[in-house]
Parts: sequence; structure tokens; C-alpha cells
Amino acid sequence: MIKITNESFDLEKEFKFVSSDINGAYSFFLGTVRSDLSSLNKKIKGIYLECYEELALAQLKKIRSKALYNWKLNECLIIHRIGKLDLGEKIVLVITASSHRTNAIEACEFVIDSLKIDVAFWKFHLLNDDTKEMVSQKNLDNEKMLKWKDIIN
Amino acid sequence: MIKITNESFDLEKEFKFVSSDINGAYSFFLGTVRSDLSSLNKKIKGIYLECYEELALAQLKKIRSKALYNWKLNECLIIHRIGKLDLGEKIVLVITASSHRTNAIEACEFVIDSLKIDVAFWKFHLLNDDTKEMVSQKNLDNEKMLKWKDIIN
Amino acid sequence: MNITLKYFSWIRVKLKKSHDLIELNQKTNLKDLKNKLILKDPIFQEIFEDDSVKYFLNLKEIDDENHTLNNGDILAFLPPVTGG
Amino acid sequence: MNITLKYFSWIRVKLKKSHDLIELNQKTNLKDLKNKLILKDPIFQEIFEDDSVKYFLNLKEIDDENHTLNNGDILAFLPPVTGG
Repeated sequence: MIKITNESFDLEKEFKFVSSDINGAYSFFLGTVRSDLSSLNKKIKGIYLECYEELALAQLKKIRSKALYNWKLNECLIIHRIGKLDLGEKIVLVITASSHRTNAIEACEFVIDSLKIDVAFWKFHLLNDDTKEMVSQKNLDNEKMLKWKDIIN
Repeated sequence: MIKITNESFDLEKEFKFVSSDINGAYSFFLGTVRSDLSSLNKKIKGIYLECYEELALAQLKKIRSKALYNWKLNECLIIHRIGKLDLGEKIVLVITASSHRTNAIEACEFVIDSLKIDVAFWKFHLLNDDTKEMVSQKNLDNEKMLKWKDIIN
Repeated sequence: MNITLKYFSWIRVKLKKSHDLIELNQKTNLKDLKNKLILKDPIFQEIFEDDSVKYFLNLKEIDDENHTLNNGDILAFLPPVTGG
Repeated sequence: MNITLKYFSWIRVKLKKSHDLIELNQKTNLKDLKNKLILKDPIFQEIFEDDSVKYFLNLKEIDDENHTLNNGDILAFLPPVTGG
């Protein structure tokens, strides 16, 4: 399942969607709005998430298919929020379900790493003075993605 | 937080315990009772989990401390069930909370890998003919643990 | 023929709009379109000089400037993404 | 002096009990205890010959057979663990 939404979500409910007796292992990645921004001395009060929805859905679908295929997953759920989010709010959830834990864990990391550099979302910090500031892409995220190139088809 | 319990748990509620604005990244591992046992042709109807509770708590505390220290986590939660569990039921939950996703994901994998080979729990399959069958330790789990030896202190 | 342009992130902010509907002659290619846009608004010069900006035509990435556009095409201007 | 023995997994199943309270002479070490147990019940022979079984004395792993036991000690017999 793939969902782009401006509403929050409940982890237990989302787990129920992918839950099945054939799985023994689930790996979750949950990203939230963090107040502590090491690179800035500014305080933020939240974020704003912009999205090219048609494209993002197509890109997420592709990433999900790769994860399902390469790690023989039984299920993979991806939810991404859009719009205005307060500090601490959930931004993104990935759940991978497999018979084996190593597959679930690796695939989950692949999905979030891919999402960070390949899906049409843009983040802005909402500052305390009511201005918006664009968040820059991290070199580290691009470098980290390279490690998957040899692993996946 | 470390908990050994015979009751099930709600993922959203457990997340709330470790949730804070200082974290941007949470990694979860959830293990459940799987019906499909590739190594056996037998059907199971559940599992029974035995535990040396005082020792298991001490062992989990040590693993948790290593995870917190080596990956600079802000929080780490470990819950493990004991007693009789039906197919599909939750067995174990690990949540790691960090500012950075790679730390959260690696630490979470370290905790579950360590738990599998270093904590005083024993699993029995409950077979359809009402007999119990001991689950054997997997060589793969021991081998996988070796990869952490060079990484952690 | 008509082409829809979609702007995201700093490009949207800079242009103060999220999309444009523009009329082009038949057989216009991506390069012709870029030149036309620069004449219309010099901000486009800055956009086209930024190597990190990607162009998606009908949801597929495109980097061939000689690609001929068609009526109804949707061309999106994408700065590096920062989701997750 | 008294020592508590705790049995887990297949050892518990085989012995049909989860623990024992046994009385020992002062200065008994782990080796003496093992010999005493084998005399009491030959099943212990099988347990002690299994290299995968670990011994925890008061929650700490012990592999020195000459370690002297003390009154109130808790010695646990642990087959390879299979949690998670």
C-alpha cells in the first residue's frame, strides 16, 4: 500500500493492514519532525511538505516493487504526509513484512534511502518568525544510495 | 524501557513512550508468530516462550546500553513476550530513537540480532497434535552476530 | 498547441506560482521552450543554469533538449527532492 | 550449605522439573557438584557432555569448573537460547 496524505496515522492500525501469519518479521522506519537542527541556530516550529503527487506516487510504486522483488517481501507499506506539520509529528512510515528479519530490515532501509533522494517531495522549515526556509538535499543521502546500486536489480 | 510480559502491546502506545521532538528517526523491529515453517512439514498452532526472567532482564539491559552508547541513541525500547502465543501474535518489539536514520536502523538491527543469541528465552512450537517441540538455535543467527563484533564497544 | 508547466520548491517560490499554461507552435522542442521562457522572464535563466534541476515530461525524466513537445504535455521543473 | 539449581528448555523437559534445592558440603566446587548430580541421575551425564549448554552462577556465566560454590548460590543450566 502507498498513501500520500495530509492526515496523521496510527502505527497499530497501519501494522494491521500488512499483518499476516505468513510473516514473522516486520521492519518499520518512522520519520518525524525534529526540533533540533544541528546545522542551524534557528528555531523551527514545524515543517511544510510540498509534493508532485502524480509523480511521487509513480516513484514510490517503483521503489516498492524493487523492494518486494529484491528482498522477497510479502508486503511493503509506504505512507508520506504532505502539508503543514508540527514538531514531533509523523512524516513518513515504511513497513516491510517478510518471513525473515534480515530481508525485512534491509528492504526497509532501501525504501527510506530511495525515498529521500528519488521521490518528488520538498521540505520547508517553518521558522518562529513566520518565514519559510527551503531544506537542502544532503550529500550523505546521495552517497548512501550508492551502496544499493550493486545489490538491487 | 525494557519489558518482559505475557500481555500483547499496541505499537502506537509503545511509540508514544519513546517519542520526543529531539528524535527525527525511529526504527522498529517487530517479530511475530509465523505459521509457515520452511524447515518443517508440520503445522503449528502457536508457540510457547520460556524465560529466565532475572537473567533475561540483565542481558537486555546490557544490550540496550551498548545500543544507546554505540549509536548515540536518545531512546531504546525492548519488549519481549513470554508464555503461550497464537499464530500471528507479537513476540518481540525493538524501537530505537535517534536524530539520524542510519543510527536508528543499525542500532535496531544490532539489538534484535543480539537478543536472538544472547538472551535467556527459549521457544517451543505448539503442534496441532498438542505436543511441544523445541526450536533450535540457528547457525545463521550466530554468524550474523559476528558482523557486530568489530563495530561495537 | 498547449503545454502545462509545473513548478516546485524554490522554483515555485521564485516564480510566485505553481504552474503555467503556455501556447507553443507545433514542433517546438525543449530547447526552443527554454529560450522562449528566458525571454519572457529572466528568472528562467537562473533555473536553467542550475544543473541540479531535473525536468519531467509527463512523469518521465527528460534530458534531451531536442525532444519535441506535444499538445497536452506536462513539463515539471524539479529541484533536488528533500522528502522523508 | 544450600544451592538452587535452575533448569531451562530441553533440560527442564528432560528432568521434568524447573529447579532443585540441594545441600552441599562447604567448599564444593562446580566439578564436585557435577559428579554428585551424575550419581543422583544419569540424565546429567548427557547434559554435561553437551558443549552448547552454558552455566550461569548468580546471573553470571561461569566456565571454571574449579569455582567454589557458596551458600545461597543460584546455578542455572542454559541450552542455546531461541528468543526473538
